Amino acid sequence: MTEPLSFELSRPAVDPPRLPDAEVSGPAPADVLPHDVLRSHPLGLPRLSEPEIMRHYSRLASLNYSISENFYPLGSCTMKYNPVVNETAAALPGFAGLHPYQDEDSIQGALELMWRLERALCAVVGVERVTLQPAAGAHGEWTALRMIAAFHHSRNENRTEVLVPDSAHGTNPASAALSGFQVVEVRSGPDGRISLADLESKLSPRTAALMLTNPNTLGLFEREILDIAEMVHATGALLYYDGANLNAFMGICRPGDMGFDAVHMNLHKTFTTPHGGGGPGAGPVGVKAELVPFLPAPTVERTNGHLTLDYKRPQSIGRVRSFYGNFGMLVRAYTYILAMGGDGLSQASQDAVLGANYLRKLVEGDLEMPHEGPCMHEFVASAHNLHDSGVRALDIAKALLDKHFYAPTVYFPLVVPEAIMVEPTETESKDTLDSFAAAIKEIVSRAKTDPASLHAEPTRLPVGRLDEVAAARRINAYLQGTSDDPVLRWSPASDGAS
Amino acid sequence: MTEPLSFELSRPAVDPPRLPDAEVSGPAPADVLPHDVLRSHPLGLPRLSEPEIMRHYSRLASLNYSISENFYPLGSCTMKYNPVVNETAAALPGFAGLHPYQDEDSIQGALELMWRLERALCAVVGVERVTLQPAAGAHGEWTALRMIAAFHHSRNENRTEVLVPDSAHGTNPASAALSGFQVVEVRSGPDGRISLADLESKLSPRTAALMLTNPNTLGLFEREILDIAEMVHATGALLYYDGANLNAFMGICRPGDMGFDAVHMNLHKTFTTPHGGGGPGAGPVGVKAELVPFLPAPTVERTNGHLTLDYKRPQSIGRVRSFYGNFGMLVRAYTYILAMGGDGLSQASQDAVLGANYLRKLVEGDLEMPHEGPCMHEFVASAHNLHDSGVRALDIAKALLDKHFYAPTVYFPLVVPEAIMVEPTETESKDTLDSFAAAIKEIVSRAKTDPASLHAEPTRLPVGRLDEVAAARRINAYLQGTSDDPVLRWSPASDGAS
Amino acid sequence: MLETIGVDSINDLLVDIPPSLRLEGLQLPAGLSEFETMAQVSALAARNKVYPDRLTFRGGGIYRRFIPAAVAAVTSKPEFYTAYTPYQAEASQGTLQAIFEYQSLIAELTGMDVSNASLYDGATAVAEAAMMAYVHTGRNEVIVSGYVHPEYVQVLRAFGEGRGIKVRKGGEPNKKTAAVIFQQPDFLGLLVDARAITQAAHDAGALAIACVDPISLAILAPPGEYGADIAVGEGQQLGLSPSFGGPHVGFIACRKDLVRKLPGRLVGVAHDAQGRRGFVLALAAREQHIRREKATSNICTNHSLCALAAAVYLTYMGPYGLKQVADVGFRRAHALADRLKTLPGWEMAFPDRQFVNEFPVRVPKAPAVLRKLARKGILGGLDVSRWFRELKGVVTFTCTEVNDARAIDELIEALQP
Amino acid sequence: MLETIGVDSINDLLVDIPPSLRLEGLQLPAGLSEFETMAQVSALAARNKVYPDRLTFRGGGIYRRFIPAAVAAVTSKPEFYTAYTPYQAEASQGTLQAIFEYQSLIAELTGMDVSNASLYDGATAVAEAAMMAYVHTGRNEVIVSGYVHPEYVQVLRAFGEGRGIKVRKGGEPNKKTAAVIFQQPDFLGLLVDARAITQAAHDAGALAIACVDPISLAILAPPGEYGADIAVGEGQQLGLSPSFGGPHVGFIACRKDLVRKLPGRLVGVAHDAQGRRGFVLALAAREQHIRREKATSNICTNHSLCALAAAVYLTYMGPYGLKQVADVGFRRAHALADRLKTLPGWEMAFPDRQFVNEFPVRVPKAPAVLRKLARKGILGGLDVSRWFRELKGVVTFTCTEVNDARAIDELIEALQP
Ligand SMILES: Cc1ncc(COP(=O)(O)O)c(C=O)c1O
Ligand SMILES: Cc1ncc(COP(=O)(O)O)c(C=O)c1O
Repeated sequence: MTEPLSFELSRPAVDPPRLPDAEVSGPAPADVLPHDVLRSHPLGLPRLSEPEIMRHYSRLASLNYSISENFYPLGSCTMKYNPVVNETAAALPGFAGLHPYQDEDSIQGALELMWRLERALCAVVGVERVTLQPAAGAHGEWTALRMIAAFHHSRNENRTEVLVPDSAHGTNPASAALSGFQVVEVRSGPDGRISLADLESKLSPRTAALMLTNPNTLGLFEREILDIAEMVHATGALLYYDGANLNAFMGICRPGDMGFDAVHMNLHKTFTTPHGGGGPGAGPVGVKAELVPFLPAPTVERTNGHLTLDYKRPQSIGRVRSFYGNFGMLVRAYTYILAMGGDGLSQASQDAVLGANYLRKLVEGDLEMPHEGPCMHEFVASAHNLHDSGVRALDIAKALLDKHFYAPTVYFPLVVPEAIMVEPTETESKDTLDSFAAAIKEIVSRAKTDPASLHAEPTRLPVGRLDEVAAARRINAYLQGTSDDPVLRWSPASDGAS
Repeated sequence: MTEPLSFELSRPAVDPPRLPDAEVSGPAPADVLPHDVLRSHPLGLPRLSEPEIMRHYSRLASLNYSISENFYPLGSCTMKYNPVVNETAAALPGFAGLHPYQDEDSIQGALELMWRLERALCAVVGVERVTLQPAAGAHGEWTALRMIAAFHHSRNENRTEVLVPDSAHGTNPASAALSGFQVVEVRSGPDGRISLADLESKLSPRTAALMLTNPNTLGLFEREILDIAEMVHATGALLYYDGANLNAFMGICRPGDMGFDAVHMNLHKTFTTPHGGGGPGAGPVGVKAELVPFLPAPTVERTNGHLTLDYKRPQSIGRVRSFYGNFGMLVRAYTYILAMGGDGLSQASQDAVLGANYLRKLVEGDLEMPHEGPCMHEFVASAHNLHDSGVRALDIAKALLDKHFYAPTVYFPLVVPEAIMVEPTETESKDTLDSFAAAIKEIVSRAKTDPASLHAEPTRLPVGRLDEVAAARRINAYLQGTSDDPVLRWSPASDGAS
Repeated sequence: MLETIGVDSINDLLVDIPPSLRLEGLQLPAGLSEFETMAQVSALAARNKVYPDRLTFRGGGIYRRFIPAAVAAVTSKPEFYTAYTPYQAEASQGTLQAIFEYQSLIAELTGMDVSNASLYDGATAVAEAAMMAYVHTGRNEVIVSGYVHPEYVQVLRAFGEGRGIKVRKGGEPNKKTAAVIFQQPDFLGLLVDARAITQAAHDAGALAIACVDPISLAILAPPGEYGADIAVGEGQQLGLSPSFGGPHVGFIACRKDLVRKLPGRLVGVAHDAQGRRGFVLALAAREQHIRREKATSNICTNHSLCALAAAVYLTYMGPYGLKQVADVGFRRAHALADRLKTLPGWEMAFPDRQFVNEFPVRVPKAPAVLRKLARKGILGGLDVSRWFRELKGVVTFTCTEVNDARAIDELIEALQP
Repeated sequence: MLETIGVDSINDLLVDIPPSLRLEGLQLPAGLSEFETMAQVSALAARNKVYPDRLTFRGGGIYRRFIPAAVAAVTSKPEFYTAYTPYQAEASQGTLQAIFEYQSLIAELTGMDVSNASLYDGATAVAEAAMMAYVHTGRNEVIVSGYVHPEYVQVLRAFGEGRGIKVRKGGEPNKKTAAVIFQQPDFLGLLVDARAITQAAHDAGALAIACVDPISLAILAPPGEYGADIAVGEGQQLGLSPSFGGPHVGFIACRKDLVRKLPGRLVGVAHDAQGRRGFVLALAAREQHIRREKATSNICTNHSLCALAAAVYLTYMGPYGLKQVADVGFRRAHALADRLKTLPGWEMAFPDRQFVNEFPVRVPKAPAVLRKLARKGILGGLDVSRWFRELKGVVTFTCTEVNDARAIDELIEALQP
């Protein structure tokens, strides 16, 4: 069952909701504003009653998969269970009702929470200070690179290149480019780790930084990380840590100790703030001492138990977001850290590694494992072994959906053909991993006997495989003016865009 | 997909939740209590992690139909939309956190709400006072009958019979019996109303009360209500109103004006407190002046703006529930009444009547209408016309489930063979009524062409038609000691009761 | 729509209503926007004083406990809270299975064979149990043994009056006795000799009805272990907030041979034609909609959603969690008792009796002491002399896992003269 | 599990980590129970002072508005809030369709052709729009015209620095100008001549970027009506609580010919083999995961759930509800302004300028006045001199549907000398 759009459900007979009256005798807009300042087109919002709205969104909700109902082994995304208490905490009126421009003495609790969260994150990743402003991982990457640029600039060095491994997430090169750097790709070696030889050859006095995640996107720990750090630092460049994979080793080791100078964290991965169907998240950035002067303003400072927002930071890169970041997500992450404690976080990472290796073992007979284990918190398999049957990673993904599992990340990282990137996380039980492995086994065996059936999947979902190519063609037609159907929005013209 | 029981999902490897420690040096139970006071059998509760619990109940939730997602035309049940703001109101810490035995000056807000709700209910049904203690409609019936018994007793009258129409809800005779009365049934006439002749013949000096709902369970207004009231009062008996059908005429007329002496209301029907899958509800009882002395204690009294709980009620029937009733439901109902106002409640009833008559019109060609219209807020049809095809009301009900509609009430009231009792309520749109009517039409036409297919429904739900007869047989076997499977609970013996 | 019906106005549909009854509308204020509604309701809520969990030492049947966020996360799912009683089983498996799990959990906790789907509260559960005993034994007297919650006894009396059941306070059971009802721990928090009372009831051919604190059953022998026939109680502590006394849930469970006399809904296992397991309302022939005046009870709408909360709570806790919670309350209450009795003039009201996590203390000038605590933001113990003249000056205090060690210190400090 | 893997301990799986890096654990306190966690977090929340809605007259980019309970009822559905970015379209139709509806609503509201799926906030939306103009025109200067939110300008500067985009405050656009950015109403609440600014930008071959208040668009001409090229803004007012500044949602919408330069996610219609309509992530070739360093933006995780809230809010309001809310704020703000300017020494800071529901007043001893209000429980206006030296003593006040007439009276009373 698909669901009509709210626009299609709209009925002119619906009364508007009851709302307060003005109660005062102020003028109406049309009484005082010149005509040409006023809206002339009628406002085409849908008109639904509250019961209709609730049913509409209830039905939409039921069309989703979510970590609350499904195993969601999306590699690189750390889809772990989101404790409900986090939501209770963020909804406390003392947080949710707080205006960001209140006087400092009326926001001490909020600042204290930010300060404590900063201290906790420093402890987890091994850095000096953390800014909580960035709204997501990519935002954090860019913030860090701006700081790195400012650092080199302050030393009168003109460093224009940022090195990025070929296995890196797309946000890394994009963030580097947005920060004004040239991106230089570093190749992975046959063992799935960065090639030191290639790194050597790319490092130069132009190098501002190397961006790395560890374990890398193949789920493998960069064994030679200490050598890498030395090489990078030796050229005067800095080392940046993409913290998307931090869930692999909390309490086991720390990026700061490995030599990373700047670190972003995804609170919406490692620290269980929910993903919200694509955000909001939070991407704090931790830095070593040499980068502290460049942190975005304001920072939170604590003196004798009194907390202040410090705006006087002359070398700061400025502001990367309005106000103080995604505060509601900071509350959730802090709540999680309090509940887990140091012991709980360490246990979480150990369980994540255990689960990933266990699942890897279960499916290694069915899918190709391009690299040797052990893996850390995730692993990348390949559907390349099914090539002859015509079955691709995408087919496996869609077949999993029919079995009530969300699909792993596919076709990433780019260095593995037909990549299937699996991150089970520590909050899944052995039973779940077993049944997922059984599903993979069934699908792979069907790839050999009945590949056509896999191309037809999913068949048990509200829609079958959607034709993105045709959709793109229709969008082009709209953008080029050969069609009136905007495709990217509802319009009466497109008659429900159906 | 069915879902295993929590007991079946239990895993010994699951750690217990983190909970506070004692922090003090008090003794442990086993240190001070004699051995035979202590539990000896291990406590066989299931062991699941929080994520597993949330998934389990999410999946169970998805197996339900509810007013939030489905049209729920259950006759007599008034399944109208439950505004979400009611839930917000009841969850306010100032209500949810209140201990019932706090000092009066610390509970003024709660008492004021109860007092205002009482006034509002008095205005809607036309009575002198209302007790908010009863927890549901049946509880209210019984409470009212206890008051009626006390009333007669106070006048030294020995009245032992309560008259109940044959179309009455089962709770009416049950409540009468529980209150110590003999139940005498009054027949309905061919027009679906109570037969005045039969009533006349049953009324006697033994009659304590006549219990009536109006509109009656056939959805028909008792046109001769004023005559009925006169007849009943003339014999010295009282008239009791079963308020389950109050949604038919708020702001249109009032039971108090019709001559009813006691009235129960179902806040979970008329006043949108949610049904909770079978409660909790609230069944306040309103009474005319002559019954006020007998109200359960305490009542809420208001003097100069100060509210008190009055326990000094010498003629009171006593207490019918601990504390002050289902206070959380009272908050919801009061919130609804505030938001609707007098105008909104009147409109609601008018719309309810309009919707019922509209839907009745749409389906009158498909199902038999044993009584002439117009109806009030609901109507009773009959599947008797399909008798030859072998299709029964139950088959229609199950076929509707497959079309994502909950089924109307079937086989009630007992006076209509193959009864199908439909109450659409005012919160459903014309579109919904149209599509429900279309579903009925399709099913009825299929009854003629392919009746077997209807016996097989539902087929699109997690389970097919469940065999209650076989289940009853297995329960009997357990109760008679010929089987170990308790059927009414999980037991390890029954291996998941499967 | 009027046109389809074939009338001109709503009034044409209301022709059966005698004109003399018709109103012009209701004597109520006009409706409000949601914003204004919440503003008014919030203003009422703000006129109540809510004491912090940790500084609440008052019980008397309603207790502050830690409620896992998971409970509300489940019960606030509209699929659960906006469904009706599960008449159409196939479209109500969520509710039915949840109730079946609740029944299983209560049976497990109480050590009884079968639990029903829920009753309104602890008080009506006691009354319904008495009714079962009355029907089962054909005798019309019930004995209330010891300090049973006074409001429960009041409700029992009101119920009993209708059926002509006499409620006797104390005394030995005899051959007129349908049941002996006792509370364990009793209303004051004290342990009674449940085994002896049960034995005495049985010796007289009466049933033994145990009204129990569900959390205490992680420590104490459950009714099933000492042979009680019916176990009842108030389930508020299983994940439900105080909410000024309701809605909560009454539980009732019994021995196998009494099952047909149980009041209210019962859910059992059934199967479809393909052998798939499902759940249905069972033994409906006991109930009002089938048996009408001959039903075991008049109950229809019960307290399903509260039962669901209790099921989530018990599942969250599991066996070790529930034990931990019970133990913490036990230890803290004993530690508190030890400190309270050292206060000048304070003494344990029943020094020889054992208790779990609520206990009675004799307090000089009790009302003044409690007012003083209230001024300091502490909800002190419950002055039970309000119900029992013989207990003048007796105040019961309770501790649970929400009253941390510092809160106990604060209470003691606040009580210093 | 270790056995299946074939190792003895977790350590055997961590062999790739150099031993010198291994920790003994974290320097953090041990974990807490959920109860203790909430106790600590609640204690922090209690150290903040939250002003009542109705007595909050401070805006500056974050406003108190009536939030229908329906919004949280939808966004708190785990199916929405615990899903990931909808990579697998067929299993994510709920999120995808909701975003598609959001895009349609924003396009409708702003009068633009296409909206994206969301950005982080209003500030980054301004910066992203400037980036689009930079790429589109090949010019590297943007002009900020008038009083644009100072924090948005700071973020714009920080963004611009990376790409070498110069941010100029005021002045006429010329052939180096990529875009003119203005806010309507501006940061002080005043209306600017959007048509003239847009015209001037276009005359210079630059784009016009309008940063708009979404609720004001029920009254004011939307950017599409006066020919702006890109409309951006902060969506907090569309159903999101202040939450100390976030998370909220930045919206961005543009003309058709700029769509390929839009940052972030875009959802479009697609069909399956049976012709059923569904929704997919579209035009992904703009994005970082495909284009890497050549992407239009680096944004990946955006603010979906906040966009969902906005969609529910706008659907709840509908055209007339939104107009009503905008009108009420307008009338109340004008009534308040009339009363404030009669206070001794108070005057409208820009008496000739029009406003909607926020306006600047010149206040004698502003800091002391605001402190006095705070003591009386009123969150008075925003002292904007903090950002603009030339606006010493200027305070902006805002009114919405939450500030009832009595609240306005209370404010005026509290301001009496
Ligand atoms: C390895 C890696 N780096 C960076 C990111 C970007 O994080 P965000 O989506 O929060 O911007 C992701 C998230 O998808 C990632 O997996
Ligand atoms: C006509 C009628 N009377 C009484 C009742 C009993 O109400 P409750 O279920 O609240 O006890 C009902 C509810 O089903 C009913 O429909």
